[in-house]
Amino acid sequence: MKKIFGILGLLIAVCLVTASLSDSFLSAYNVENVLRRSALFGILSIGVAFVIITGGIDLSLGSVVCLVGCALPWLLTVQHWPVPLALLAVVALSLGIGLFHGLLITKLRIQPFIVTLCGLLLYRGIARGFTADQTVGFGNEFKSLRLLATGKVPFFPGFDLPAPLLFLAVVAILAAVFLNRTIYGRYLLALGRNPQAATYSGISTQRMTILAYVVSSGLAGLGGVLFVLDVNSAQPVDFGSFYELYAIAAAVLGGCSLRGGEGSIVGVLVGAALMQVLRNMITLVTTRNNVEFAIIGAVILLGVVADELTRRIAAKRRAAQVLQGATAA
Amino acid sequence: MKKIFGILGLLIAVCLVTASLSDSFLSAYNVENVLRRSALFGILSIGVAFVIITGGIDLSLGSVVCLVGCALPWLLTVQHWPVPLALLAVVALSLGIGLFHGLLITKLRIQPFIVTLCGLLLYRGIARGFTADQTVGFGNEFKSLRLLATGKVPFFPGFDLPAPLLFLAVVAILAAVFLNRTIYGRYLLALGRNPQAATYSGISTQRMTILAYVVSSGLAGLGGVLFVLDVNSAQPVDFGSFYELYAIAAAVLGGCSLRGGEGSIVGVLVGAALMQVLRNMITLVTTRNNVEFAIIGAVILLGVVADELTRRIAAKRRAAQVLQGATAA
Amino acid sequence: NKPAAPSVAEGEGKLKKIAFVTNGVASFWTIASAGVKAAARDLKVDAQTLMPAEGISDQKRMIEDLLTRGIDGIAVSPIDPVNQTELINIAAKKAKVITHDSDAPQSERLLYIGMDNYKAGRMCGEMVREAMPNGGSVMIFIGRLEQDNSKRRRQGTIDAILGRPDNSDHFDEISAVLEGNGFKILGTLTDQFDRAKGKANAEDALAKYPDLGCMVGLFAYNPPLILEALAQSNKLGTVKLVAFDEDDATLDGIEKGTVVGTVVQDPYMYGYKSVEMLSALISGKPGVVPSEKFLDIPARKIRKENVVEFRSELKSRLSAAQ
Amino acid sequence: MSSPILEARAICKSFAGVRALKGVSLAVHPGEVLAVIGENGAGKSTLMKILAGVQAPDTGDLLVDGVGRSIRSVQEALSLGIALIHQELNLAETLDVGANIFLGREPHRWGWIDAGRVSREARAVLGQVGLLVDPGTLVSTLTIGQQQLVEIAKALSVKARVLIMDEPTSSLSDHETQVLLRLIRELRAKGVAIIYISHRLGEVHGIADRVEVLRDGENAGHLSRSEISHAAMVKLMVGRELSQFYPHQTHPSGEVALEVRGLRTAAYPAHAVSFEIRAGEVVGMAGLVGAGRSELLQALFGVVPALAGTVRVAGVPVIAASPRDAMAAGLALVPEDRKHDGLFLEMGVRENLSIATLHRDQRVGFLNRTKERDLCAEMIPAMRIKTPNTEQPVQFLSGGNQQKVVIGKWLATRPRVFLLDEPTRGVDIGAKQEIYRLMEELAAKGVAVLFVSSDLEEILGMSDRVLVLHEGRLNGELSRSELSEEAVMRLATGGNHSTAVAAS
Ligand SMILES: Nc1ncnc2c1ncn2[C@@H]1O[C@H](COP(=O)(O)OP(=O)(O)OP(=O)(O)O)[C@@H](O)[C@H]1O
Ligand SMILES: Nc1ncnc2c1ncn2[C@@H]1O[C@H](COP(=O)(O)OP(=O)(O)OP(=O)(O)O)[C@@H](O)[C@H]1O
Ligand SMILES: [Mg+2]
Ligand SMILES: [Mg+2]
Repeated sequence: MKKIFGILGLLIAVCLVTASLSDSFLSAYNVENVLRRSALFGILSIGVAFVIITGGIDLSLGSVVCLVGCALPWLLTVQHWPVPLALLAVVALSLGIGLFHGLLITKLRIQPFIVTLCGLLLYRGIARGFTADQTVGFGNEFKSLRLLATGKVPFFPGFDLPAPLLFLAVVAILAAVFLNRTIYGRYLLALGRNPQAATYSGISTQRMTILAYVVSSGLAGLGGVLFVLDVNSAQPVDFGSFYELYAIAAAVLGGCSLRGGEGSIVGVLVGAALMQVLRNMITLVTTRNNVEFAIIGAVILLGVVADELTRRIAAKRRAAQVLQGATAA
Repeated sequence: MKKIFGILGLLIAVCLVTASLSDSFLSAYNVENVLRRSALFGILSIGVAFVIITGGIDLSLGSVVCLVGCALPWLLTVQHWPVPLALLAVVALSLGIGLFHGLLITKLRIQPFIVTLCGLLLYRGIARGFTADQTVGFGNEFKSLRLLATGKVPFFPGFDLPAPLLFLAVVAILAAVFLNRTIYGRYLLALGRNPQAATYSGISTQRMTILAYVVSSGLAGLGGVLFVLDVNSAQPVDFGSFYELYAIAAAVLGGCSLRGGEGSIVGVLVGAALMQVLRNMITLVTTRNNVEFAIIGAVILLGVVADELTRRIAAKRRAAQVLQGATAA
Repeated sequence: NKPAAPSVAEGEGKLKKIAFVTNGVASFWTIASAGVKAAARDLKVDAQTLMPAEGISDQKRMIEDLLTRGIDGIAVSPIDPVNQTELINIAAKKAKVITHDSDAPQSERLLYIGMDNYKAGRMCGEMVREAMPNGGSVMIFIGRLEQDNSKRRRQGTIDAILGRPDNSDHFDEISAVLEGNGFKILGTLTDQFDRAKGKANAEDALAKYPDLGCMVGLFAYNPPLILEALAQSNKLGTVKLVAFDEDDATLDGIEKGTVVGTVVQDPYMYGYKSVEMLSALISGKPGVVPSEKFLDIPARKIRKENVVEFRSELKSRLSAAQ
Repeated sequence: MSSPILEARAICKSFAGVRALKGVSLAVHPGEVLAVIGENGAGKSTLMKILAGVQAPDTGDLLVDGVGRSIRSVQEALSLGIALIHQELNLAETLDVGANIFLGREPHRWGWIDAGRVSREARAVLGQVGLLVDPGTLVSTLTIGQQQLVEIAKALSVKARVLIMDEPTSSLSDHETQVLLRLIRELRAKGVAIIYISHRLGEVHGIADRVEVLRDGENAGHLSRSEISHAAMVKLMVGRELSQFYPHQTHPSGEVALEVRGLRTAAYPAHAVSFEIRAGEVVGMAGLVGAGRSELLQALFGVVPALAGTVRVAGVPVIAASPRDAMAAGLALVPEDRKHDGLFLEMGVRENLSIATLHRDQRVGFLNRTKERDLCAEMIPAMRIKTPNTEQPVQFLSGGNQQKVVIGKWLATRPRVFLLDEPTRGVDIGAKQEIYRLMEELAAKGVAVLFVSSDLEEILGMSDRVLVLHEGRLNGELSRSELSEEAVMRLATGGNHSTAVAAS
């Protein structure tokens, strides 16, 4: 828990600064936008957090977003599948990808980095293949389906909650309950820190690992569906490109250790929101956005450094006090 | 050593297949091209291998390539610095970046993934800032400087060695000697295996870690210089983009474990060459290149799976023999 | 108005090998590749489209590999014309090389096929002025600004809006706020081809400037994303939208009146003409090639009155190429 | 006698190149403590792992209640009522104590953890083993000894019918050991079958109903309750009799080699510790689990920062900010936790032995391979390290042999002051004697030896002088003439010096 205070502080600081520099930041319209984007990236980040907690990594996530994001409109508008069937297909596809990763990693013991890096190359390539590099989208159709991503739920007068936020809420609550309250969550955490201890305790580590990759790909699939419904078009070459890095960054910022065994869902959400607020800030406050990434990088770095330094100073002060108390006594 | 046989076999297989499908593959011109590209990526991969061996990761490498690749022509053609000074500046820049990473990681104990991810965002952003997103290049000037990357050294009649290959040879030999013959190389490997035990053994783990990041960024800088001299122009937005993933993939394919402590320079070179030969094959043999990445991903995955399976079968056979010997005795 | 196929001597065993190299991957180039295929069929040559996914070094690699394959002719859209001159010259020694879409005038290319992006930009700017006769504030959205064509396109748009004279040689800073002629250009936002980012840019602009008058989307996918943002904030029609290129959603919008109009290039013709010209050059019929080494394929304005006709033409070409 | 609850028949197991078990048989009955002893690498742990489903035997049969079973997984073993405390710690450090105790067996309803029950029951078993920490404490903040107690609590919570303990006391001090032995007696009275492995023969003597001896992967013999004696056990294990187990001699002490003044550590900042050790002295340091002994040695060696105090080696002040500085001053530390702090498990014996001396033996930065080879040639026989070759990864050595590698590595640095933290943890009797002999030799050469041990016998047998810590305080010092089990225990539990010495 302590670990997320730093990042939460950073998020609040960035929000305050942006609000003071731009009147529009706190407008209902802007808040809804930022919430929607944070929700979309939050879903991806929670997925990858599961894998990171087991001590693995999933680099394929952006490509799964791309594959699913291209497949859904392609199935609907080019292949003219009925909506439920198309949705079922992309869900099965993303879960299947996760299963495939999990099996390669557990049964054949191939490093997760390699498996998912190949996935990164492969799935985008497949999407480019079946779409023949064409942009796919819904055009003016499927409006009601698209409400899943673009819809709004009235919250209080003048402020609506974007639909993806509800998805995120459900996913986050399920994930948090799963991790903290169920035996399987416990197994995941144990497996991440000490796979041997987990095995010796009679835990089926393979099944848990596979589960983590299925969750990761599954949520990437959900993210892909929501992204394409929101944006309304997907170009296979760059749809979802680099999203794996954003998601991993959010998870790690939110307190997941890449060594496994640690992670909090709240932290991950804060991490995902931070990235989106930063991007929003840059467009609202500055008139150039080509240094956007530089600023994000710099802020994250400064935040992490500041967090570390305050922690150290606090520890030093505490030590000094203890010593003083001790020598005085 | 054993670990690299699999990947070497894969490289040879891909070469044979390509040669049988395309007459041009073995032409001097093509071999020179493939060698030059492999050399450029090989230099990057060796750099990142150092970091991976210590159990770290360097995601900033593509952005360092970008920063250095943009800075050199910018300094020369826009700022009109003299060549030696400009070269000195980019060398200092890349080494400085490595030092910066190393210090953050060792002194402030920030996770390498975070530090270098911020680097990835930051350095490209900086390059986009000072070039104002303009493409920079040498145009028709600095021909002699460009020979460093485009030059050829006669090897035997009709076949020249591309200059970057010589750089690679020097770098690879130095790296291999360093890793296998010096005490510092041993320290690096030990540190990657068990940092705690390394500290207890009187190894200055911080200094070794910093060294690894300096080598990684330094070689990324060298790579950046050679890349821009070869291509003659750099666009800050995508120059070197994703190169970190290729380099890491090459290193891991070549036998570096992301858990640290393992790695062979020869393996890394083979890994880097494999990626380039695959891409070459796709352009030479097929008439569509939009599934290029899918093919690379699939080949790597199949290769790794095949390697794992043969290893297992071999192990099983050996175990059976031992058992037989035991019961016979 | 299908170009007549020049009588090419065929049947010498091997087909002429021609490559059409783009500057990236986009739907725009898919239409061009339809033209390439159509020409290949009409002229009986072996023509292939290559789209580099990773920018300039990828393009270089592709050209090198094409030369390795013994290609006869290459049509390339150079990403960085000035600095790629040398590469083009090397290629020109081994094959016939022409440029399309974006020129490399100092190189030894034999021909440039394309249009003037600055002029096309000005057409866009003119439509902005038509849409807002009393002036107002304008925001520009574009994928990237580092390509020559996108810089010129943006500059043309700005110059026409501000009523400046024709002068394609200058460049306004990306962050500059420009005023003149009753218009205020608030800025240019780039998205590096990340669509979610492109949409976020449009949303953020709407949040930042509640009284925004007109949005200009200069890359093919920008107008549809802006339409999405407008629809979600109930500002369709209130905020004007001027588009570039012929995305389906853009054309729909023009039909419905939510998009003022768009400027279209003719990528199909880029592809078709490139193959046609290269094939003529390879078989040594220089008569086909214009003497000024420039084949202009001008841009067109598409508005409500001609959009239906344009769509049917586009559709028939694409289906013919399948 | 009742029929065996668990029986192993003619078990064989080999690893790449090593035949660890060559047809071993074993049987244990309800309400019986069966001690399994043998030298390091005899195959004890391997056999236990097979019984508990961690590893599969190559050939051989397992019978539970007389019925043949193939125990293929830990889960299967647990469901048959077989629980194993591993020789090496196996805890998930980022989880709390309660979570670790019930890992894999959480009380739950439809997957939902009953946190209240976990905490209640964890508290109960922790109380049983005498570890008074909150179940919510993170395992990573516990000392090795405390973690060992968590492992025991974990095994107890299984309520197994067969409880296998592979060296449960190797990092426990006498006090905790007594608690454990009492627990074992209670369990035995309830009819639980217990397999007990230890290299501390005193314990075995006190608790075992029967002793099974393994040697080189084979049954070397067994002793019934009445036959158990120190000498008999040693004879079966080693194949010969060991004379004079503790080779201790009084040494003429020389100059002060190590002088510690007012040293404070982060664990116990309230207490400043001061002492000195002379060249040629062997000083033992005793205390209960968590008394701060390890922390003290770590501070001396520069692994953890000292909060205050001065250290002098041979009169020269040393500011050890890192082990490197400490080594330069002539210190060496054999750490308590060899797996975490001492060894590079995947690296070979050679690389592990030479790592601390590479710097000294370098040739302008290059490895001195001759010296490295010479070092192996010297250390492997001198320490009697049992390894197929110098390149064998140390993870495949038995625990005792791993320990010898660590000691050998530090011996090679030729220290002036040798600090050893639990030097004989998990080491067999033969090797123990080797280590004692080495300590003696070092002392005779004028090295100052300071060793921390939880094995009281060893403290009594080997020390010229004993320092006893109690909750971070140096609670007293006993000269060899004052030494007795009683006196050490009293000081370790907080009694004062005069009563401690008087009592004995
Ligand atoms: N995974 C493994 N791979 C290879 N060899 C192994 C492995 N595990 C054990 N061995 C070898 O098997 C033999 C028996 O080891 P085991 O750990 O059972 O000994 P032990 O009797 O428990 O010794 P100790 O008292 O030191 O714990 C040793 O020679 C050891 O090196
Ligand atoms: N990382 C830590 N965080 C908090 N407290 C710690 C930590 N490490 C040690 N301690 C505390 O410091 C005290 C001394 O521990 P130390 O390891 O020095 O004891 P010890 O006498 O060697 O006991 P043991 O036999 O258990 O190793 C203990 O009370 C322990 O709880
Ligand atoms: Mg053992
Ligand atoms: Mg201790």
